[in-house]
Amino acid sequence: MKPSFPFINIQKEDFDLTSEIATLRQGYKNIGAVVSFVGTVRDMNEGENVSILELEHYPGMTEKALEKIRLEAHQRWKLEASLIIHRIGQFSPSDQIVLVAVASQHRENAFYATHFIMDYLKTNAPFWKKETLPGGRTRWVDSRVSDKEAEQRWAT
Amino acid sequence: MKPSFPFINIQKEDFDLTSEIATLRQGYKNIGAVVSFVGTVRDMNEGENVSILELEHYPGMTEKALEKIRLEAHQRWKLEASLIIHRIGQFSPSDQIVLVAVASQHRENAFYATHFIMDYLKTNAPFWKKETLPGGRTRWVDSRVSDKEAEQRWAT
Amino acid sequence: MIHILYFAHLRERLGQTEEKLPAIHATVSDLLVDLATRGEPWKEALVDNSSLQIAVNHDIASRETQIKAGDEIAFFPPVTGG
Amino acid sequence: MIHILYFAHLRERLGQTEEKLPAIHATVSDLLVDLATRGEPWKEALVDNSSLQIAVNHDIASRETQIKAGDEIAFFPPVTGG
Repeated sequence: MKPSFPFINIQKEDFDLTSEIATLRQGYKNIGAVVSFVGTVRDMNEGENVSILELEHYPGMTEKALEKIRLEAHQRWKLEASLIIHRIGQFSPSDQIVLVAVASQHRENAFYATHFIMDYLKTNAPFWKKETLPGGRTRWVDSRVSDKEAEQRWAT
Repeated sequence: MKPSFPFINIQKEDFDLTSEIATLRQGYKNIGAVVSFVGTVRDMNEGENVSILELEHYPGMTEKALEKIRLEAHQRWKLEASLIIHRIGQFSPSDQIVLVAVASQHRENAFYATHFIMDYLKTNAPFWKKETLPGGRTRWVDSRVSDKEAEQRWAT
Repeated sequence: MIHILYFAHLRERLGQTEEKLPAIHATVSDLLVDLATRGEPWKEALVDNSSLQIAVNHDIASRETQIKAGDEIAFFPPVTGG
Repeated sequence: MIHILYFAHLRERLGQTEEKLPAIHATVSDLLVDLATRGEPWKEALVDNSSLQIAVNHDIASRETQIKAGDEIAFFPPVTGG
């Protein structure tokens, strides 16, 4: 089945940075800059050890929300190509969770766009994290004020 | 021979993003963010087609200049690890030229540091580009005012 | 009918993933007030909860958003992905 | 002796990659004036060139930087890597 948003992937599987970037750049000879962000599972959060991180999402809305953010980035900056991959399921520390990659002719646009997409994703895409702590206790991760502030810096 | 600056590599060979990032992250379980920048050869510059790009550098000074920029980034932001790879020699359009990768606990630091390192590298590391244009003409690439301006935005 | 979805700790708190209800509410607010009549924890989670997030048909919505038959209405806490 | 290096289009313009000269100059400026007595293109490339970049022992330097025996002095155009 052809996905409706080819540059958005919600998947259980891990991703390979080199091959994702190669796919992104394919066919473009005028790209001079590729900025990528990879989010990974930290073994600590709020002062407690984290052994398992679970990611839940809202199928259907997630893809739509991410595509909206991606297109907004293309409207704000001159970009050649971009992609967002977000994994769901159960993860261990140092596992990869998310990839945002942006290709442009000049570096500044790719830097700003990648940062923008991540800041918006953090506050606008329907994903939720649940942590397993020592002894098997679980807790849902709280949203951060700092993430909301990071988003608001991009307000036009 | 062990390099004196293990996180700086000047090399003719291509690099693989996935394995470089894996090396960078090795041993750190508290990394939540990895930002990377890859600079690639565009097939056009200043309105002319470019078929070959040659990169010359100043051995000895290059490594020292890059390490200074890298350490400056670690002083300005809380980072876990960083690396700079810059290739030299002859390249074709879409070849990879440079990789800057920065790992940190929180994304903002990695974004700023990667952008900072690239902006400083552009104006402070002794590399020079020479382009081959249609018909075999060659020209040395001019430094850009915009690069100097980009550097100056980081002035403390 | 309307289709209602619950996510993350709301889903766990309410012990409910999704449900279908008759389309008898004009706005999200009307629906929430109706759900709150089920008692706790519904009232606390849906009405006395200033951080409640709402989506109607996959778009972020508010208590004032109008709803109609066939709509998919989701309730969830602030998002924490990335 | 001092060790002098030329890079990029300076290297091509001057037809010279490197050379060793006696350490008889107090500053980079003295050295440049001396090199300019070779005539064109030396004068134009080294003295009448406001964008000339200078490094002494791998550190960015200026015309006022003092030099001594054993120093490595490099002349080059503004850098364009990355």
